[in-house]
Amino acid sequence: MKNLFNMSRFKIVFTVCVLLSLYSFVNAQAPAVTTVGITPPAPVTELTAVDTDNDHGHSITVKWTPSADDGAGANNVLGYRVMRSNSFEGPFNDTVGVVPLGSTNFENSSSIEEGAEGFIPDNTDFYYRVDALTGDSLVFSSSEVTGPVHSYGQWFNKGLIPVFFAVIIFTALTVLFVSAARKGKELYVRPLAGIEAVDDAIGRATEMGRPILYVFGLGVASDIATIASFTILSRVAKRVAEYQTNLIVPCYDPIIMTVAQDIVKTAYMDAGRPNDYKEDAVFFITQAQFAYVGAVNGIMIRELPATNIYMGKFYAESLMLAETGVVSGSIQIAGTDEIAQIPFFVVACDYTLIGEELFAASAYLGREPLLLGSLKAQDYAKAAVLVLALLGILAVNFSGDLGLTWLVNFKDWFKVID
Amino acid sequence: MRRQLPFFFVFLFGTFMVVQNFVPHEYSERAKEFLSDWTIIIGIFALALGIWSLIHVSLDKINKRKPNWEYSFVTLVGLVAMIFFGFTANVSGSWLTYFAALMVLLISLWLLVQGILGAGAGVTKAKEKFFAGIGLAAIFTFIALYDKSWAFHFYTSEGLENPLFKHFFSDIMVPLQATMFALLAFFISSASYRAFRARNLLATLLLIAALIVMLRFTPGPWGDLISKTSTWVMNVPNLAAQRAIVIGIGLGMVATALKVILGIERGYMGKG
Amino acid sequence: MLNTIATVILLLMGLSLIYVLYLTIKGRPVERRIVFLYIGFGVMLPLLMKMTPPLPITSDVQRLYDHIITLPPGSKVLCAFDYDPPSAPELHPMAVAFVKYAFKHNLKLIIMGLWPQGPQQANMAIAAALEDPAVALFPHEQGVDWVNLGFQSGNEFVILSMGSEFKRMFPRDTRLIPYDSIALLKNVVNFSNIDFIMNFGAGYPGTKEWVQIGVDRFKAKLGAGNTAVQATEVYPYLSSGQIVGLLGGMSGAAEFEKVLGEKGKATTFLLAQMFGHATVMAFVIIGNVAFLVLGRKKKDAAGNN
Amino acid sequence: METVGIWCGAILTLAIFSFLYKDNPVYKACEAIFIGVSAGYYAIVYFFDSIYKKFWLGAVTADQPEEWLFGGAILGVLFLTRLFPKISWVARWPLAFIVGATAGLYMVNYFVTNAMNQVASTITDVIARGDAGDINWIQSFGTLVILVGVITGLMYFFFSKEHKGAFGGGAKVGIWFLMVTFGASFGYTVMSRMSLLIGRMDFLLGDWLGLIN
Repeated sequence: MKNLFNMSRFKIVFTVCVLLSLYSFVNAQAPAVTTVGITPPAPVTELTAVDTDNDHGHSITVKWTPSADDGAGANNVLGYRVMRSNSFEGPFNDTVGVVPLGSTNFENSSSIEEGAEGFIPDNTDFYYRVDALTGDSLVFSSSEVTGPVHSYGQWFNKGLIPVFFAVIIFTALTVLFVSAARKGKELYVRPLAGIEAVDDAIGRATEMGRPILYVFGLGVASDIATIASFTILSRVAKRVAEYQTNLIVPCYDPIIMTVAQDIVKTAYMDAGRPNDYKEDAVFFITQAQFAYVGAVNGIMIRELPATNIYMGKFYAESLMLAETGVVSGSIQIAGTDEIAQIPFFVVACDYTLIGEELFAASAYLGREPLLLGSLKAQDYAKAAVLVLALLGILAVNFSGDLGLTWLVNFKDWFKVID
Repeated sequence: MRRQLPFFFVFLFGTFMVVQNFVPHEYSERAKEFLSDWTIIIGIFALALGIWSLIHVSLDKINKRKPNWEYSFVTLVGLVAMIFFGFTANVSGSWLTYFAALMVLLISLWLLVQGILGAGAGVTKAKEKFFAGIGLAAIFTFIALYDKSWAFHFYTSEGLENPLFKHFFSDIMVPLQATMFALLAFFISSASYRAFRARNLLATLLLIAALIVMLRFTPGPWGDLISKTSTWVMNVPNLAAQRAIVIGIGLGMVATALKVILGIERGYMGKG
Repeated sequence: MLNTIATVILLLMGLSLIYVLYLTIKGRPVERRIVFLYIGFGVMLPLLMKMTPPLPITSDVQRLYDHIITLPPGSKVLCAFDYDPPSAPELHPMAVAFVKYAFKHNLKLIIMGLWPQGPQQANMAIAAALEDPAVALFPHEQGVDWVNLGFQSGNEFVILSMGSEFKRMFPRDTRLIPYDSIALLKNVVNFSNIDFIMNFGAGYPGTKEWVQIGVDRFKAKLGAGNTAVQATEVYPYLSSGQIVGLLGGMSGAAEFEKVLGEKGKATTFLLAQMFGHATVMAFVIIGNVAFLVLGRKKKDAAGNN
Repeated sequence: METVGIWCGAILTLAIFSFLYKDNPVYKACEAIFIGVSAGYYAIVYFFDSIYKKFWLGAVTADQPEEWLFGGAILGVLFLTRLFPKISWVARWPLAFIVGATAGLYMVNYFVTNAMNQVASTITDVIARGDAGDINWIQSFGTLVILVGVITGLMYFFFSKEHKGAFGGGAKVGIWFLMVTFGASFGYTVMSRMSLLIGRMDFLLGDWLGLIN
């Protein structure tokens, strides 16, 4: 008698749990559900399962049209359960996903790790079935089985086609202009105040016999802003070696320190003064932002450099360096691609390179034809972006009246789907 | 040959990563995992170089009695103490031998490094210092083995739980970091006082935009108008200019990355 | 008592600014250190006063709130703590308010950080939230309701790897318990099993990287709380819909506290903010008035000789 | 122990504020402590995060060790050749790897996020209609201003074209937009700098002196 009693209690508890778990999947506007004597709903139709496109494999997308009783008719569908098996007739006891009512697809995916939970091996056949679920877990209707289907990784992401062409065109432009520049074609480049200031700021430091302070900021060696800054340092180091002013380069990142030491040593060797190179002109301080700034501020106040050059990645400490530089009476030239910090440099420094002017600096300083060529290519790319943007705006705004309907989907060229 | 090979590697890895962006396949994703983990590990070895440079410069300042050399002592003690705390964990609370060991370690390291730097760095009696250092190091290892109340942990991160490590962080680094950052409130005021002068059209535009945005909290009917204009200034002209700079930076970065990969840009490799 | 003293001193300082204006017009501009004194006291004294400023809720904050309330109980929220003690004054109140809301509405918090001190800030935020007895009533068991996966270096590479699998970047939580034996993370593989990401960012790596990789590449839903400085750079991503909402600086924190109905520090700090701003603007105006007056004087002097 | 920590923090805070007056020995001492302790702290944190957790656990002692991690360690060791001047040119190889790999990643990433997506969000319908189809003038004017701002802003950044004539006019309008954004973001950040100072004052007055509840 006792276990009978337990049995019925068990059944009640079980249904309550299933109901609760189902309910958590059903969103707010679930229709009123009639629980007494639910009739099985119409099954799902047009069930298809294909490999998910543009992915690293291990993922199959199952699509279907919702059951006729979902939101209409008997209106008793609460959700859908996607079942998977390894053979057409095979037992479907592998639930891979439960989605709320109104859904029309489900992506059955797993990570690429072998032992991961629910791992889906590539190139193995699977069969799928979708059950339309109701309030009563025992009442559901299954669709026919679809399959075989297997997942595999694509070797090219079709969503990135616009980017692919853009990169190809950009590279072609660069190669074209660089080769034109190599053949000696004269390339005009507009004057950049910040860059011209670098040369006479070095002259000023030499006259006053005070050091030049070169700060890379908080970037790492692979930041593009830091790479541009290396070129500027090599130009500054060359002049410093000739004029024998002393140079101070406090570093935040150890890799930048090693590269900067190389650049300064090479500059002294090229200037024919290898033994003038002072070992600790370039030194490491620490990798903590404000300890680094405290140290550089201390150097500024104690060494009183004639010129401070800030080129690279800067964050909140930009204004601290620049304001202390003003106190120590130095000429300050700054350049960064951190948009949030450009205002502080503009306000506090004598000259500032805004965003991509920092990247153009390497071409300006050396006047090397190759670098000027790539700068030309960059300008053409900007011109292309401008023209395409204008075209897009025209398309979106006037396509209706001017009948340029083919232009309407022009905007999708820029929308990147991957 | 020595100069060309690195640029060949740059071209190789650069093109691979560009192509990898377009290949979603599993192998390309796995390769990217390898490369990103390698970058992290290389970063650590570089940090070791950085620490050595910090020690080298500090010792040089002390030995040659350069101005402010006393403070280099403080830096070295802070550095060695923090690393020592990081690798040891207190097991049963007897701090006496712990500090004795730390003192012995500091002195022995001091003598050893002096010995290694040798006469070149102006170190007198380098040889004797080196051996004294070795002797002290032996005493230190004896204390470390004998006193079970704390233990060396190279293989587990218990060191991070060492109360001294945590207190040095929360009672020294955090307040120093926060106060250095707070100095900016003073610097932004002196910069505004000095720079926001309506000297020319551009400076006036800069001033007006700053004032509008700074006034966005003033209460009352005027305040509402100003806070609306300030939101408009932030969401329209500010957004437009930011977007122009962002597009410019985007193209500038792509151009520079391409120059690096094609070997046009060589400054970072030390060749000016 | 302190309240009255502070208000009196503040009034006196306000009046003395007129004298400073007089001095500057006389051609003796004020020395940098005087400006520092005014700012120091101008910010310190309001902290002792009891006034609370009026506060409209801007659309950026409302949009984030409107999205958060749609998250059903039990949904999993990835909290990325990408800031450090210096940026805590602005972001800590936001984090505490968010954690309080999460515990009260049974949102499961999966905490991690791309900044070394981020996860410690998270623990402090949770401790501060649980000090409020109303929050402590709700379940807040570590490993079931929230988990702290700690810091992982590597900046945006970390997010890149998390795209395929969280476990690869965070094999253990801060208590060194393996990923697989944490109840909350049972079927959490990557971003597709996460309902929402809340990023508290103060720079790089921060919201920009979470947008670039988390949203653009892995299609996650992202809300962000940023310091005022970083917020200007994140605006473009809010207007293009890549993030669902943005809390900017301390005013964002105060508005967030107000819209959530939580009493916190941000509201008291806002008064000090206003006086700080007022002092800065006073000096800007003094500088410009003196510049115009001196300019005209120079012109007169040049005119008559 | 707790009060010692707070007193230590308060003294250090006042020492750093003293730098505003002038450079003094107390500030120099704090600066030196800060450099040493922070260098040691990050050395330990990065050691345990990368070498210990990822390399030691992931590669050396893991049950199925990820051998390719050793590649990173080899490149890392190559980097240490910097210490010996004779063979220090070998250190260029790991550097080539880091710079090359990241340049490749950044090239497409920044192309997509900075250039493509931002341009896509610029291409919008200038005339913004309310839900009842009536023209929302403020919104439309705003979008128009954004378009003008982006286009003139881009014109300012042209390097290889003389800023003269109509093009020069466009670039001039562009620099106006830039100045407005610099002023606006400067003004906007005054608030966050103030909140830092408020945070410290809250520590000094509240935690240290206990004047705030």
